[in-house]
Amino acid sequence: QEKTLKIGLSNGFVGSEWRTQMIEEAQAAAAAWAEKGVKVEVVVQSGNVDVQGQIGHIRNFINQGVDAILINPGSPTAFDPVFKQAKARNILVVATDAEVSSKDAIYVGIDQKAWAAQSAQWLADALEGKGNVVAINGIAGNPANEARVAGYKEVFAKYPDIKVLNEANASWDQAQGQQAMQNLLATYPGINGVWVQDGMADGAWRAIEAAGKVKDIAATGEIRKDFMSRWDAEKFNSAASVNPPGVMASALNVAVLKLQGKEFKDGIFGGTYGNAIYIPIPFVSGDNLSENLKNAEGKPGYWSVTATVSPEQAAEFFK
Amino acid sequence: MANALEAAGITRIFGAVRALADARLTVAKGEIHALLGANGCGKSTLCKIVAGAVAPTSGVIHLNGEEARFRSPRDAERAGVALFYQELSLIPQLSVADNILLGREPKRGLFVDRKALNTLAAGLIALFDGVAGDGLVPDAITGELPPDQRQIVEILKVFAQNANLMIMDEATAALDGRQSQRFFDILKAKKAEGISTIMISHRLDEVFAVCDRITVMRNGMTIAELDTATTTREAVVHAMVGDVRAAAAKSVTSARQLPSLSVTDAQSGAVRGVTLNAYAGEILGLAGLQGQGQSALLKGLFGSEPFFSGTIEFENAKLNIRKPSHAVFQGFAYVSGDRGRDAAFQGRSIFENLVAALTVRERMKLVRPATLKPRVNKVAQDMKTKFAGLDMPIGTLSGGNQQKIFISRWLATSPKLLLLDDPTKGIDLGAKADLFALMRQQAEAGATIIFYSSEDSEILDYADRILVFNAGRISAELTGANMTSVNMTRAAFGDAA
Amino acid sequence: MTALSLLRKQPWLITLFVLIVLAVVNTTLQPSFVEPSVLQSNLTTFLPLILVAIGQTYVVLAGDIDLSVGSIVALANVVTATVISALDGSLAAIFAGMGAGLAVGIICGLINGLFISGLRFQPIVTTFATGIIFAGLAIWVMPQAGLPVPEAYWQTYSENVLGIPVVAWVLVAGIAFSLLVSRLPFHVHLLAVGGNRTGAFQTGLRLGGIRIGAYVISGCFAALAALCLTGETASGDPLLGASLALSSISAVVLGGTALSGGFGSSAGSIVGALVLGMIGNVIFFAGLSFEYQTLVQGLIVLTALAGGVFVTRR
Amino acid sequence: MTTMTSRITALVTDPLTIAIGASVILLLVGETLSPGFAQGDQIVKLLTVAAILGIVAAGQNLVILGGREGIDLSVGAMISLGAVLAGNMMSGQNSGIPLAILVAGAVPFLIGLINGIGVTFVRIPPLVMTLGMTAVIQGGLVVYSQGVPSGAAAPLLAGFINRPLLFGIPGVLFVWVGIAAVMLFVLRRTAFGFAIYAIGSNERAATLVGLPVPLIRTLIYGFSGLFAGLTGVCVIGYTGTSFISVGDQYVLPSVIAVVIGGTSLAGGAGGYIGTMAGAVALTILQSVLITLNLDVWARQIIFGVTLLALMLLYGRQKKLRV
Ligand SMILES: Nc1ncnc2c1ncn2[C@@H]1O[C@H](COP(=O)(O)OP(=O)(O)OP(=O)(O)O)[C@@H](O)[C@H]1O
Ligand SMILES: Nc1ncnc2c1ncn2[C@@H]1O[C@H](COP(=O)(O)OP(=O)(O)OP(=O)(O)O)[C@@H](O)[C@H]1O
Ligand SMILES: [Mg+2]
Ligand SMILES: [Mg+2]
Repeated sequence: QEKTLKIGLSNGFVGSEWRTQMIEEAQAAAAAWAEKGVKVEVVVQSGNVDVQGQIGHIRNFINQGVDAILINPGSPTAFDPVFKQAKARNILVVATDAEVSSKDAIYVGIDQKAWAAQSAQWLADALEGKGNVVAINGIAGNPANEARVAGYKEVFAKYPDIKVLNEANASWDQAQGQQAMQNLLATYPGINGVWVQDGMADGAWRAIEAAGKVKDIAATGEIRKDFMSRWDAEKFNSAASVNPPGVMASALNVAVLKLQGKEFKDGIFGGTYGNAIYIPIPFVSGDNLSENLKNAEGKPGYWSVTATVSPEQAAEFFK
Repeated sequence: MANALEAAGITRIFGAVRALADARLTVAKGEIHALLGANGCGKSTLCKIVAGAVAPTSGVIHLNGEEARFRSPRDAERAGVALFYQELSLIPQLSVADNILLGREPKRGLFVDRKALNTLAAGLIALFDGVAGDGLVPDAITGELPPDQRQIVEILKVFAQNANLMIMDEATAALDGRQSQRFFDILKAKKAEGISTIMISHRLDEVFAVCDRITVMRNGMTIAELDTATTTREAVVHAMVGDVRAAAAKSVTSARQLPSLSVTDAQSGAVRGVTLNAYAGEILGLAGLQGQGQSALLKGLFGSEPFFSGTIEFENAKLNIRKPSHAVFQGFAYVSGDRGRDAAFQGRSIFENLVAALTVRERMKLVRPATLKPRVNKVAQDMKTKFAGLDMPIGTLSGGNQQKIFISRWLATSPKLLLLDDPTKGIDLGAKADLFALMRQQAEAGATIIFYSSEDSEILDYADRILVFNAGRISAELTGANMTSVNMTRAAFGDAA
Repeated sequence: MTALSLLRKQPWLITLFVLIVLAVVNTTLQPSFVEPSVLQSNLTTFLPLILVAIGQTYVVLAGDIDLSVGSIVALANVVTATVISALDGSLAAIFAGMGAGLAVGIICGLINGLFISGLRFQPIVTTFATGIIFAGLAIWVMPQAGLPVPEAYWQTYSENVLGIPVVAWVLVAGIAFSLLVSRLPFHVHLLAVGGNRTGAFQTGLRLGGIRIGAYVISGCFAALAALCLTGETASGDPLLGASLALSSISAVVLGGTALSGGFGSSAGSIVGALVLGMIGNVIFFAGLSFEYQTLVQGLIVLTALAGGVFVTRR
Repeated sequence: MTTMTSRITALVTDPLTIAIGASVILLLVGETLSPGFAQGDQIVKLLTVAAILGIVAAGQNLVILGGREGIDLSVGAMISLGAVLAGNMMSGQNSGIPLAILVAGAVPFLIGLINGIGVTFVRIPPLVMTLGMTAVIQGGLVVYSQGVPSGAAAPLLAGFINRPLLFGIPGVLFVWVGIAAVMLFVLRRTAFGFAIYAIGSNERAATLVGLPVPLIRTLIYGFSGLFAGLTGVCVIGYTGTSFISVGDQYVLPSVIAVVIGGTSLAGGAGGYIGTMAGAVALTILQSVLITLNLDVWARQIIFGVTLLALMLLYGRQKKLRV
């Protein structure tokens, strides 16, 4: 009888359904392993905690003696010492959603910069390379936010006729996104494009609708079912890079394979810190919107478009 | 030899209020000097200016011939001035010893020397040995002490400063006769050491017994400086308030009807089995030393500190009074002498302060100022309360006028039973006379009135009947010709009359 | 003295009892809890809150409150990391960085104290506002988390000195500070200022100095917490410590200090902070499903507060 | 003469005047920095946002007026709760609106009563009680929202908040005016309102005139929950969907709106008109900061400094040496 693989999962933010879906998909992935005869037990610690609280999570996992730790980290660098301690106990650490600098951990997830660049490129194309753009960002200083900002800046820099008028911050909060957009629309009557991330896009589009400018503005969107339904019905000129909640499940699949003793292929790691395995970033645009909506049938309104690296796909990362 | 204090031309304006117009105060070395005047005439303000707690608008102060400009009480303390604050300056959470020596703790190295602190405090407390009552020990928590002991702590705090000039702003207001006597003995001893004292009091007996000279103020101005030896009460009172009102006549006790209030074997913390009757139309006085259960009886009747056992019958109905609202609905009213703590809604208007009890008594849902204002205004006017308008904040009134507002608050409810717990504490002669006239008026209109006073003379002068308390029990009932100071004192100390 | 009156004077004894219960429960759930390495690792987690709570206590005792401690932690952390890397990262640079971090804490505390005591600003809103400013400065100093500190710094932090972990030394120093200060006249004066501000003024105490002093202590301990966090996270992060302000207040109250001022002790707050930390720990090892963790934690904290206050209320 | 000057002084230092003055100055600053900011249309939108803050601040106002360090930090979680509950009751259907309002009002009201009981009878300091309750509500929301669709605003409600109803003014502003009328009536013309001021000013004296102090204090925490729940309904109308941290951003602004509106944190003094002006001033300030093309740290510092400047004008404590 094989031993059960014990995997700790640390999540530091409970305010969004995306995170809930992320955890649930990881638990589902663990259940799927069981059907293949591999017992995987996922221990979750989830709460509204800061970096320090998440370090506490990791310490608890270490003290409990898990085999691997999955984390959606709140900081790129802050976990270096604690990951080192985990490594010293022979615990595998896999971060997802935001990259970490520790050489004692690996990252399995999307390239946040590319994620932003993808939708910024769509926006640039939609504007045919010229126009006035505003951006609504998340929380300044947050690593994912900074990577994304770098991503869209890089794209817009290639278009001298695209002018970024203003960049507001709305804390990834839908209502604040709506309020910010409303203020921006009032101040800059000539806005052609909006680059906005995640749930704030829903708010921004509401402000655009309220201002009666749906026809005049192209703006990035998001990937929750509710939003996609409106997008479809109101014919928004929109597109969205998908940050799939399934990243945690992907990380789990990679971790299980690694715990089973497989070796990573040479040269598979890249990214900012040389420890990342980037996975594909789906994209929702007018072209495949109806397809995505069909997939979402029967799901709750907050359900996000997702994608998971299956165990078979994950096996590709290994020798 | 220079005077201990010479304050001249002191003025102080608070917004629109001219608290001091031209105050002058001269105190010689080693004298006990009385500062007298009606409520709100500026005594406390003048003293606080001398002690650095209030800034003067103009004026000059000389201490021992040298000009003094204090920017804080700290400066004054350094110059040897100590003030007993009328509202007390104690920290309720701290121990008695910490309070007495606050800011001048004995130290051992960097740390507080607890042992020395307690010894020093115990030494000071010993000054009131035998009269302070139980529980006044260095490590008692000050906030848990009864009012008279807190007042003693404030006095000791002044003594601890070893000042050359002590200012006692109504330091005896909450003390009983023996405590006051001890206090005066100490003052006289200090006087012998050359220490000067300014004493504010509304009790002329005390003033004439211990003070050498008297300064009288009216409306922020010093209007008379008198020698105690060569002046008379009448002269002083006239200087203070202009005219003296006659004391209210006692009721001619006719054959008693059935009692309106009967209390049987009431027990609570400080009440140890009290049975009494009170009659409509009479003013019943509660006497005895401080803290013998008089206040507790009144609080028990009003439900703010309910009795553990015993029965209360009022107008032939047995009552179960567990909280003040029960009492209010029965038509009871309670006036406390501790108005700052028990009565004042600071920051609110005079009107709001006046209608508070009325809204409860009449179970109002809506408050209509248009109809209520004339009603309460009349009551307040009947008490000769001085105020600029009903919408002014209560804090713009002097203590005495505030107290009149708090009494009017209850009179507006036309109470059937009026409970007064040392209601004249710190109010001036004029106001006092007004108050007793009003009590008489209420009694004649059929109300039952029970009052306690820390001043024996008030009880002797105004009560129709007296119950003397000792250790939570009634030790004597005095009526008619038996109502004498001697009988009262004997009963107070436990000798049944 | 009866047990109840002892509890009234030292309400944190109840919290201590709760702590012991939690420790016993935790040991049952997680037998390794008493191993030195596990104790050390838990202490490392709890330490920043303990330190911030010690500092917060003095402000609360004086009748004020400091909501800016979280931002001070962030600012001190990024300044420390920036100074260390701007210099050469040598040992001297590490000390310079730590000094700079402490200076930040002291200056922030001084600013709070001057506004509140000097200009008579309302403490809650003022420290909320200065907290926003300090957080803004932290982002200005370091726009994004990063900038690793030298290994010597964080290695030392996780090691032993004279056979005892550095974190334990810090805790001992915190307790010693708390005990020493409780015997200074300053402490009595602090209680006086918090218990009856007018009375304290009339008594001639230097109110300004005392209240500013409390804020400076609070800022200083926030900076110390930042130095510990820097040792724990080995880097700078402008968003660090955001939760510390409110949880430090919970710790202070759990430790038996009156939020209205005038009564309590920082020793109690240490126990309060340990209880808060242990609650999270117990919940984890109880194996609760993740959906219930926040709820149960909230309920336990609320119950602990209610119980403590209920037993000791006057 | 003196009374004239003192009246002018009183007017100039009146919190209401200051809050309104601050609003006008901020509007002018906004208009100068980015023309179009102070257009009629935009002002209506700003007021809509201010209305949402103003409604939650009404409850906060009552709690703070009630004294004994009254403050309700759980309003954020209650707003989220109200929004999630309302969303689930409506599920996008107009017919669900009445039930949504009922449930989203009643549940936070009951939780508010629990806050009140903790504060009043157990004597837990309000700051800590409501902070603890925040964690409990958030935890409860995580449990509750499991697998349950978090719902959506009914079109009628969304239109009521976001689109003009009469004279180009959205319905929510009329609701705010209505709430203001009720607040003013309750505080100035009812025994309950007088009692709130009384217990906030001197709890002991309030007990001694026979007021049911514990009941009143418990109720005002209940009302704070009620207002927060209704704010949640507005928020879901504004944003269309709800999520479980949607209310977090309102907690401290609700306190600040009350304080810069001239209500004393010590209780017993202040009123709702000032709070309304405070909510408007705060909303305009936040908007101006969004429109300013500045780095985020600079925006934060300007926000903090502006708050301090407002404190300087009137949020100050009494002098000890008078
Ligand atoms: N801080 C203040 N603000 C406004 N008015 C004040 C202040 N202090 C005193 N006053 C006013 O100054 C006047 C004098 O007050 P003061 O306290 O000196 O009277 P007093 O002689 O001590 O009266 P009492 O016998 O009642 O103690 C009063 O009318 C009072 O209203
Ligand atoms: N800090 C203050 N702010 C406003 N008013 C004050 C202040 N201090 C004192 N006063 C006012 O000064 C007046 C007199 O003050 P004080 O407290 O000395 O009166 P009092 O001695 O209690 O009156 P009485 O002797 O009649 O009982 C009162 O009207 C009081 O409200
Ligand atoms: Mg006086
Ligand atoms: Mg007086």
